[in-house]
Amino acid sequence: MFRIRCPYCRELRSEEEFSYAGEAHIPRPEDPSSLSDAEWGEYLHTRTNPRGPHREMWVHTAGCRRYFNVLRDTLSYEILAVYLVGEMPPEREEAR
Amino acid sequence: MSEDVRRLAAGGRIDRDQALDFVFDGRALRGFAGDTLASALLANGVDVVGRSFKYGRPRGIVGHGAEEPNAIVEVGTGASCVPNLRATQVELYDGLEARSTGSSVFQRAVGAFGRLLPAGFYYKTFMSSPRAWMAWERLLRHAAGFGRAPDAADPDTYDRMNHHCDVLVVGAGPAGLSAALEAAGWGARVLLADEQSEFGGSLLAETRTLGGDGAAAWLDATLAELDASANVELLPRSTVSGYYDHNFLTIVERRSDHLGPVAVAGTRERLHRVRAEQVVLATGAIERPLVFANNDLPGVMLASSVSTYVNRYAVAPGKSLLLFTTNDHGYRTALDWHRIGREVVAIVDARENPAGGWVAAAKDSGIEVIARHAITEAVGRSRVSGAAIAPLQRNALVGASRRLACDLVACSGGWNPTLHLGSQTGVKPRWSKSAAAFLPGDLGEGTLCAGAVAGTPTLRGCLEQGALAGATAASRAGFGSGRTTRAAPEVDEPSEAPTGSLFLVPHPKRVSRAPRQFVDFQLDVTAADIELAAREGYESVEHVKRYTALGFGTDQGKLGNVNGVAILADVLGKDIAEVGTTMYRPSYTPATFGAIAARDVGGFFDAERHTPMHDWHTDHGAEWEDVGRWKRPWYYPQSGETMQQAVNRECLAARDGVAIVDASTLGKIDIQGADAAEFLDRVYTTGFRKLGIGRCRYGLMLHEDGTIFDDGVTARLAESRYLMHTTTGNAEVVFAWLERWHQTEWPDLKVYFTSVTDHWATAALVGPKSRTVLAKVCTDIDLSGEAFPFMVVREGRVAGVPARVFRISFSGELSFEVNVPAQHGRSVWDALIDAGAEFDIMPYGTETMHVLRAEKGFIIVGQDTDGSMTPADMGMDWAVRRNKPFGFLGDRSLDLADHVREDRPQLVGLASGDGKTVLPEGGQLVDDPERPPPVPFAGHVTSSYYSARLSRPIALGMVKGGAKRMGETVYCPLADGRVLKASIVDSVFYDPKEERQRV
Amino acid sequence: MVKYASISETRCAGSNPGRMERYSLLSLVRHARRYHENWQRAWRDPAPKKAYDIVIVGGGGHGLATAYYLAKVHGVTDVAVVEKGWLGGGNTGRNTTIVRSNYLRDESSHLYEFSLKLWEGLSQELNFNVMFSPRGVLYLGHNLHDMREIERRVNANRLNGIDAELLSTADVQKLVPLMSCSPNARYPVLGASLQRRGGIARHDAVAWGFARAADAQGVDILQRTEVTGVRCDNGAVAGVETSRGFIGARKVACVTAGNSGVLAAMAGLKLPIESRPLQALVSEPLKPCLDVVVQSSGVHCYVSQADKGDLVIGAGTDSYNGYGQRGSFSVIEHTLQAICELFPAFSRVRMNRHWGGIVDICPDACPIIGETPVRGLYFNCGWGTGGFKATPGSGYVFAETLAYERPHPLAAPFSLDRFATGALVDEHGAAGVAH
Amino acid sequence: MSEPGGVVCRECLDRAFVNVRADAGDPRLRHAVAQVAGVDLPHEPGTWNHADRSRAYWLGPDEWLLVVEGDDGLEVEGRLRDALDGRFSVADVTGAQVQLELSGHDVGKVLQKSSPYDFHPRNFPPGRCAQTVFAKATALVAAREDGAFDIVFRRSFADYLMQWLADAAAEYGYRLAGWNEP
Ligand SMILES: Cc1cc2nc3c(=O)[nH]c(=O)nc-3n(C[C@H](O)[C@H](O)[C@H](O)COP(=O)(O)OP(=O)(O)OC[C@H]3O[C@@H](n4cnc5c(N)ncnc54)[C@H](O)[C@@H]3O)c2cc1C
Ligand SMILES: NC(=O)c1ccc[n+]([C@@H]2O[C@H](COP(=O)([O-])OP(=O)(O)OC[C@H]3O[C@@H](n4cnc5c(N)ncnc54)[C@H](O)[C@@H]3O)[C@@H](O)[C@H]2O)c1
Ligand SMILES: Cc1cc2nc3c(=O)[nH]c(=O)nc-3n(C[C@H](O)[C@H](O)[C@H](O)COP(=O)(O)O)c2cc1C
Ligand SMILES: [Zn+2]
Repeated sequence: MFRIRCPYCRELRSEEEFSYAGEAHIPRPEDPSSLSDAEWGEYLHTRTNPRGPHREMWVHTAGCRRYFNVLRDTLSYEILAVYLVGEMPPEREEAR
Repeated sequence: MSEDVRRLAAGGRIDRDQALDFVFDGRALRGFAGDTLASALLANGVDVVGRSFKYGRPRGIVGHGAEEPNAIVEVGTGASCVPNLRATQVELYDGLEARSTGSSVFQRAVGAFGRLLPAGFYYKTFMSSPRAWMAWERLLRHAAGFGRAPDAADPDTYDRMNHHCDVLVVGAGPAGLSAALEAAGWGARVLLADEQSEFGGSLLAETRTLGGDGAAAWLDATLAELDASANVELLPRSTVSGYYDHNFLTIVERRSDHLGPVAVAGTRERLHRVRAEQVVLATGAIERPLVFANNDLPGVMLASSVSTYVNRYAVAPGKSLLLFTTNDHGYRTALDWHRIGREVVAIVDARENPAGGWVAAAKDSGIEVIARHAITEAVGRSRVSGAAIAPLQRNALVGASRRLACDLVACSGGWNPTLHLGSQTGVKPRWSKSAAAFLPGDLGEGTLCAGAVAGTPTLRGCLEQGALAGATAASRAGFGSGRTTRAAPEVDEPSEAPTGSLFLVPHPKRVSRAPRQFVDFQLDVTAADIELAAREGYESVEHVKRYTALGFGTDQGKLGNVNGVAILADVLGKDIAEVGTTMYRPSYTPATFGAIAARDVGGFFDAERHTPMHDWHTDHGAEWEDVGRWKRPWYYPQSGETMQQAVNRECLAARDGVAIVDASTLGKIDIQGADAAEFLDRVYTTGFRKLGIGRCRYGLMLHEDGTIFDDGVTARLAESRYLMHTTTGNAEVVFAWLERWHQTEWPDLKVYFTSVTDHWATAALVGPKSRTVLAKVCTDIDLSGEAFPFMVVREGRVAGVPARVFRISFSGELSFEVNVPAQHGRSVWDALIDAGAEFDIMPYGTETMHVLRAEKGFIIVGQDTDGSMTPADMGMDWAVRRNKPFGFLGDRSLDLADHVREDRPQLVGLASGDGKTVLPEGGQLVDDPERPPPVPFAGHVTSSYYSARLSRPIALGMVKGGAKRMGETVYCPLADGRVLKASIVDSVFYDPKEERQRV
Repeated sequence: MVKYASISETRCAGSNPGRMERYSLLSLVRHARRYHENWQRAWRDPAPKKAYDIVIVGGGGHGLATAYYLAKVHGVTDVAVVEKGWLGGGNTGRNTTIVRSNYLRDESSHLYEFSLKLWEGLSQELNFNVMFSPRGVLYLGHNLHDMREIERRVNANRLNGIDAELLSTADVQKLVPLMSCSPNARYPVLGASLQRRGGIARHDAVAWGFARAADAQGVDILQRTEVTGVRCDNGAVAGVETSRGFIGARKVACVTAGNSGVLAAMAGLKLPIESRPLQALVSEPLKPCLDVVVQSSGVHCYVSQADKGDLVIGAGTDSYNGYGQRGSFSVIEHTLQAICELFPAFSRVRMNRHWGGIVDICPDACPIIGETPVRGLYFNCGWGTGGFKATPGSGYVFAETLAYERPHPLAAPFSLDRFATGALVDEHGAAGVAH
Repeated sequence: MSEPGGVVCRECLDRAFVNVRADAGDPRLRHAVAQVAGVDLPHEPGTWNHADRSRAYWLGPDEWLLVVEGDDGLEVEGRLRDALDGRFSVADVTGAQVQLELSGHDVGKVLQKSSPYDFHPRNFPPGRCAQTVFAKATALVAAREDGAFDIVFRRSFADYLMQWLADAAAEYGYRLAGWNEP
């Protein structure tokens, strides 16, 4: 039952207001037709699924309906960072 | 006063002017306001309150609060029965009816064979055959379980409330009260919750003075001050049951049970969901019992409980007390007993050299202190009548035992901090050798512990620590400096010597042979069970828990767990710290299902969505179909009609005359922006760039894996404005899907989405006469086929209201879908009905809609597809444009090896073999009906109806390689043994040239 | 106090391979006469050897069953099961124990039915009472769509030789008197499917029974041994790094459920799996009041009454990844709303405890069984919310897959490469409600 | 139990609702809205502005809800469209919305029962608005100067939510007031 600071509403809001939208930073391949079945399958289905900091997308469903990125520890459920789509997570977390 | 009167003549917090009658196990008894069921039972001399779970042994009340393992009672009757309450937590009210939930006769009989029932015996036997086990299982099931479930719907209501506070203080004992005072003083929003009926915690049974006055005076003043603070909310009878991530906690407040079964307005229990910036845990400590032989005899109690009964409830649960302790604090019970003038047989202290203030006080009172001794065995039949004590050195017996007579044994093996809540967060408690207790682990920045829960032994210490915690919490939440503002009251208390560590009292016989030494009373777990588990290799504390059921009960081992851990550590030759505790989980004490469900049951179980025409449908006798959260008319039976007759009538009206359907539930998304066309091209299989303004096009929406997940018609309203229709159930999913791709992948595209599902009310006029009907109420649109052809949208006024009219069709008939702003929906619907009256306009529901579309071979996503179908599977390649510049979502997956297999299930029409029988939807198709199972799957029926227009059944189905199997026969075996035949036909049954919808 | 030095000393001896003492009423009586002082260890606690033929990572039901069938059926006994915590401490020890085989697709129903048949004789096979109780599993339908899907599944099951019945509302009411079957309910019960051979079992006993039987066959069970790395040489597996040192292996079989992604990462692989918290809760024990298992994906809950009397209630998964073995309280709220809606009399019953497990969810709600791009490295995972029922079957087919280095026919459709070809076995419908 | 009328609910009729989506940074936007609706578009997240007859609520970084009393949604949409020269998204959503005014001594408690959002005046003073979970639906809630709250939700949920409010407020005394009643 965590709280997330919506970067758009700029408030800490309850988990109930948000929806999870999957792992972040999985860009859609530029030219899907150039990929092999295996490569395409990997884009579709394989996930890093880490035990620890996870870069993921959330959407503020009951609020402003914006998607954004969250760096969340999947073990402690601590929200380590919230950042916008198109951005990378803050440096310190990158070094791990 | 006679020695065997249990109720003391004076003292306590009970109201002697308010006598309350109650019934326990059929006996009429009397207590007072302020009593718990437990104190009243003790006052009435009820010693045996139940029989034990496994061995059927008599059991009495051990504790006085949440820790009570034995006195599990069923309160109330019928629908308002509550199965498993602790008598120690049930406030007495007039007319209360309670029953013990002890074991059955069967169990008592089995108890006689107790020796055959060591931990885990059921894993080792009852398995001669699967059948034998089923028979044994029935017996075991009936023997197990405490109370009975209520037998009818709960008559009470519950609700929930959300809170946001700066400081949540859990526990209103001296520590919690001090914390609340300080935090409130700094201006923080404070919530103070305590599970008991009165605030005060241990102060309610306190005999010492605070600041010179009695504890009660300090308590009253403190409560008055808190009550007067605008920023403090007090929650008595409120158990903090769960502590979750990010300082979210749940509190169950009992609001009416103490009033009895009178019909109370309002709620029985309320769930408080709290977001706290800071939490102060001041939950106190629970005394640890001592484990010796027959320590489960009624009359063996916790020392603090004996004191509580004496001081708070004015009940003396016996005559002659033998105190068995490992610490100074326990001496107070002997002093209390002495004060009320009853006999203290002796104090048996396991420590080498008891010293300290309380010890001296006891000796000064003339109480005999027998040091370096332990009670090795309690004696008695259905109540303790004496105890064997023996000399002890370093926890080993060093001499012969002797017997002391008594009818009450009070035990104090030390204190277990009530660290459950903090531990629920996943932070493991840590063993403190010096405190001889587990203490809360490092709970982090958002949590503070104060008082006995932190291992603080003195009252003064608890008060001070509480105040400091309150101030610290407030300052962490942004209020004040973190310093306390007032001095804690002076308390007159002597210093205490350290607690001794004694977790299993040795017996002259070894553990396996001694009379049972109970560790967990509720589930009859003994020291021998723990030893056996370890011997058999169940060494992890979690294995021991699961093998012996230690701590599995409704008390979650509040009394037994620490002793159990220590005994296990000893058996394994490990440190207690190394063995550790089992995992703590919510609830702290059991939480009522109803309170957690709150008001979200019955009509509030899920929101019900209604269209603007809902009341009309109700008035016209609609039967309903639930679609997502919407209520949709299913069909409108007229008097005496069966469903089939109604649907036939509705279908024929649509085909031959005019009919009308409420299509308001379809999802509608307004899409605007320069790149709207480009965007649509990417999310739909079809192309939208070249679509003329005012024109409509059907599209399929695919997941990236190529499977169909939605379909619908999209209209171009202006150069850069589109209106997308989605299926009813998927409206919100599609809306989020569009936003997702736009916001995360293609933010450069200039396009905006607005959900307008609720804005538009939609009435579809269907049938050859729909044009004539519409013309009566719409004069500013030329409705002729030339001016307003199929798949075109026009704006105008219908029944005087601005409207969008679509010439689209889900029925294959001439059809006008009239959309008006929802506030006008009902009036326009009425106008259309009026206009159609002369043509016998028929309202129709979803069933007819499905028949009409099935006659045309139109699919329903989610019925004909099941999440695994591609457009090609559905024969819908015509709706797929593979050569768009960007492609579209899911495009690539259409070429996957498995997706181009020719023998994939494909959509076909199915003609019933006998021309009469409607194939069942969900029927499985096989090629060889004679084959015994497992029969290879050939396909299944997805949609199947009787077509009134065609006078025969029609069906759609998915058949492996079906597209190439036209004319072949498949079989549909039914559960009743019949086998239906069907031939594979084209999926369009009616008007294959599509002339009717284009007229 | 009197202490038995033997408890620590017998650690490595105890039951000698091949000499498992049989449990029976008779043995119970015999031991009772000796105050239960002479029971053997159920399994040894051996020191790890330097290397094994096969190292199985994960001492849950699936891993232990794999070890047992490897030894018993294929004679492969140079096997270690490596468990980071205590046996059965993963999902095996925290699931709602529903066993059934009424899946939709041929591929899965064959596998689960094979497993159900093993369940039917499992206590006898293992000489350990796993308390398999085939009391029937009901699956409720609340709208026309549900009923269509139920009918489809019942028909499919029957053609696959799986017992399945379609029940009317009245039938359901008769079977479950406390259920609210009012037509006016927000989610009325329109009917149900019933698999009579389905039921529940005692979860811990499954782990212990397989462990004891595998141990007796010579398998080394290594608890408190965490795999921290997978060592590979030239694209082939060489062994595992553990908290107790390196253990060499010709083949490594990962059966680590929620932690499969972590294990895969150790070998440089990524799996099509997300690990999510799935929750469950129990009430206080009650006298028998519910004699079948009830499942509903419409209102989203499932409930049975354990032999001890507690209602065992399954909740939903959290929508996000997590390894915390705990979930969101809102899921518990929703589940109890569903329970109170279906069983208005249970509203006064109380929740004793709730907890979570980490389930490994595949995109098609089906498992992954078989080899990986790393030679000698195998996975058996992705059982998600429903793998307890598969425990014996999964162990059986995986053992054969490992022994012969080719997929058992029942396992073949569940290979990892289906995510490239697109040959998914979509079971979202049948697995829709966690079980 | 508190005096009757502890919570008063009044439905606000005769209002036009228009959803506006645009790049917040575009200066023409604010100008156009001011011109058409006479209200300043709020740019601060979670706030709302009001003028004589109109209100503008912040819904998201590029989304607002305009409410104009006594006007027609389609016309407001048209006027805005003209003023905004087609680079923005405007949509009449009058039919989609129901607006209530909740007032009374215990209104805060009813909100507490309905939503996990913190409506305490310290967190949610007049001028603030928030979209959030409301019972099993969602709603836009706005705090007004007079201590009352405006609540906007979707029409299809109206029957459900009205019942919900009546039930939640019953213990405090609930009154459904007519539009013109005091
Ligand atoms: C709440 C809940 C309810 C469920 N209900 C049902 C149900 O009713 N019916 C049903 O069929 N299924 C149900 N399931 C699913 C079922 O529990 C699982 O699919 C099944 O138990 C998986 O068994 P397993 O042996 O694969 O995994 P587990 O029992 O999880 O075993 C995996 C083991 O691997 C160990 N491990 C992990 N990482 C390492 C490492 N690095 N080194 C060493 N060891 C490691 C873990 O400690 C664990 O013991 C439920 C699951 C949950 C959580
Ligand atoms: N060594 C020790 O730790 C020790 C030993 C004996 C006595 N004491 C004495 O005990 C007193 C301790 O005072 P205190 O304030 O720490 O504790 P307390 O026992 O006075 O108060 C704790 C309160 O918390 C409540 N509570 C516990 N769990 C709760 C929950 N989950 N939800 C709601 N309420 C809950 C209890 O009902 C109780 O009223 C002092 O007088 C101290 O001298 C301490
Ligand atoms: C089928 C089943 C029945 C259970 N019954 C009880 C019970 O009666 N009492 C109890 O305290 N816990 C019960 N539990 C829960 C366990 O105590 C424990 O919470 C669960 O196995 C997860 O482990 P953990 O909480 O140690 O992480 C039960 C668990 C399962 C799977
Ligand atoms: Zn937001």
